[in-house]
Amino acid sequence: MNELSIYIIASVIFLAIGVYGIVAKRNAIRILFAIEIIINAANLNIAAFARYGTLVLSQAQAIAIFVIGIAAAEAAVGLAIIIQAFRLRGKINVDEMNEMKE
Amino acid sequence: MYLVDGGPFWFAVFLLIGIAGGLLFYLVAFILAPRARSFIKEETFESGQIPPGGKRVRLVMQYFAFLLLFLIFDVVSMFLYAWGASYYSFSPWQSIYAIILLILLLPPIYLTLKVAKSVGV
Amino acid sequence: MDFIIPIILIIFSSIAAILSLESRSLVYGAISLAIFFLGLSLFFFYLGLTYLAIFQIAVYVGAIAVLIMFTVMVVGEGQRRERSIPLFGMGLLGGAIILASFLMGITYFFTLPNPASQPSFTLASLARYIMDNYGLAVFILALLLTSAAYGAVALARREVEETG
Amino acid sequence: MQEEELHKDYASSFVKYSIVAVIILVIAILYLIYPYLLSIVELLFTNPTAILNTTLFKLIIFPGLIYVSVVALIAEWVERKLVARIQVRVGPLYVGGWEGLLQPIADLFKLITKEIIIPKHADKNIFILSPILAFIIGALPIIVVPYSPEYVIWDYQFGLLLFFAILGFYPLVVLLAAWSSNNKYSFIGGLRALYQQASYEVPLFLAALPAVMLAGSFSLTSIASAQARAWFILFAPLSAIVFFAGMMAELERIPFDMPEADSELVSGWTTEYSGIAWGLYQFAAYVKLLAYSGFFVTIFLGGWQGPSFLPPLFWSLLKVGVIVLILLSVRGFFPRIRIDQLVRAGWGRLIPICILNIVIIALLQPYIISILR
Repeated sequence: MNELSIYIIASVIFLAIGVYGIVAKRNAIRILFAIEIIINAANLNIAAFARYGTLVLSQAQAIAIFVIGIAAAEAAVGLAIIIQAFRLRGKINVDEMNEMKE
Repeated sequence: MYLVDGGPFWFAVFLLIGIAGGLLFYLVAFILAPRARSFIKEETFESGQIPPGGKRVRLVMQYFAFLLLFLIFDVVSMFLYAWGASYYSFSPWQSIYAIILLILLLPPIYLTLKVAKSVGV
Repeated sequence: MDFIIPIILIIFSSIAAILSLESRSLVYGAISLAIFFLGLSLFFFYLGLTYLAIFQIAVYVGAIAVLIMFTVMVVGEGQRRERSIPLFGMGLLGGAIILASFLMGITYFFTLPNPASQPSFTLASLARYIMDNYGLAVFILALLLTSAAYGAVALARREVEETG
Repeated sequence: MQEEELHKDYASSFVKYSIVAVIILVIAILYLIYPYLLSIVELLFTNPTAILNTTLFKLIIFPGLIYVSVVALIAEWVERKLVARIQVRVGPLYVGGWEGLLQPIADLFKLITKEIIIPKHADKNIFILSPILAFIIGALPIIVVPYSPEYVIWDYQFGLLLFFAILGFYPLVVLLAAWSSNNKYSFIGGLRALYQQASYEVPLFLAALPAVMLAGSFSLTSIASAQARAWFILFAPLSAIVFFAGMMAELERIPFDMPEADSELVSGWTTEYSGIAWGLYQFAAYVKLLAYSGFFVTIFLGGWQGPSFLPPLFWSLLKVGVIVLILLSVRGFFPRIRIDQLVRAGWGRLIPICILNIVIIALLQPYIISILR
């Protein structure tokens, strides 16, 4: 067991928690939490490979920074959508947003 | 070891001292101060009015758009710091990406300000 | 001995992550999420990626966590009752499958060497690297952020118009 | 009545748990620092002046905790006297003989012996713990602010970013404190504080960028020593002005004190806090003021640079003192502005000005190199 595998296990644990959140939760804000957790797990993986794998430190940080930037954009739009849905429907549970189905 | 006697070590010591100090203040206050409780005292103070409504009233969010802009700009300014630290290793024309990045971000500000102004916020 | 700090960090962050999804009150969930972000940045500090760690704190804790907490406080708790009991097993199963496949992948890395001789890192070299190799990506990211800002503002616009 | 029982239990259980926590923390701190304490005791007999260069001394006494606490107390007195004189009053006069000098200490004792009232339906854990968080977050940034080449606690490679990263936690604490007190006025104040700090954090970030560009480093010590030939305020005057305005907004001082506008919102997000809980917020505000002043002096006014007939420490203390005095006295001159004017000014004026200054510095690079290097 080398150092790298510890970080990979950590990122897998976070990923599993995030997947569980996306699958099981109905509240839109909780789903956003889960998405953020998954993105962070991916970043941890990149960082671990930079330290103990074959990535260069600069390259890894560049990739991780891009990931964070995209996550920020995603969070901004996601929160705007949640607020808007709340204003229109008064509730933010994703399984109740089924007007288009009927 | 990596942590001992470096900056992070003193940072941690400072943090612990801060937490202990804050708790100590509270302890002294809870021990010294009188505790005479009454229903009127624990009512929240809202300009002398009787607090209307239940707990946790929802409020309007007029400036929400600016908060979203703040999130975007936070990322951009952190990017600019990476560019700024290597200022001397770029010629002015190599900095063009950063300048484009800066100038591209002005229109959303003005859109937001215009939207806000059109409704008098 | 080298494993102690990462393992403590793993336990700390995964407890925070689980609490953020499972706590009864959404506000406490948002606080746990902020603590989870902080735990991740401690990971990055420990791995020596200092700039990334500070970037993480500034963006995630300083902006995203604040925005999420604002949304939670304004929107309120929503519905308390989560219909999640049958789905809990599904999520657990999916997580276990992913975990197993990754664990199989990890065995491959047992043979990796442990390179201690990384070139020394400075921020100038990072900026150099980004500008040389990812210039176009920075440009696209700028476009993406701009369009996200436009989209977010346009979505929030109705709110401003109706309440103002 | 049941609620009353519950509440009483909370206070006594808080005392119980915090006694345990304090004992554990004190033991941990002593365990961590006892080798350094021993070496200080040893130095006391052999070479007393060398104590001034130990990190523990710096952490506890000079740029650290005791210095900051004393300055925070003095700043309170100075502010009251100064504003009183501006408004043709006399201010505190009796406590401590000359001009009411011991008034802050009397205030401290008064606050510490007042009852801490926890309002009805408040979220008690968050309500009690957020002042401590504010206190820590206010105090931590001073760890990277240098006063001279020797007097800096942690000369960190990314000091400037760490400063901003720590202070980025403050809006979170404000929001939590405002929400937990279950008071509509508090929550309005907290939201205003959030809008204000979010709107002015970006100008602050962008205004500090020219210093990083010109020094080529994030370490505050090397930023200060890069100004040996010319202070950075000469290259970035617009950024300095923006930084000063943003600083006042972040510190919630008049004219930017919407969050605690006492004529509209009682006392903003601190309305429900009483006793030492409120005192911790005030303390955090003054410590933040000192930290921001030191930061401003370091990145724009040359830090400890000055004519060499006096030691560097004198110059940095002088500059920090002047900035603190200006920040304190502004309160006497200006009215409060409205929240929409504030947000509009932050986004529509300050950010374009910052960007203008950054672009100018980026384009004038050859001339700047010939001056600075």
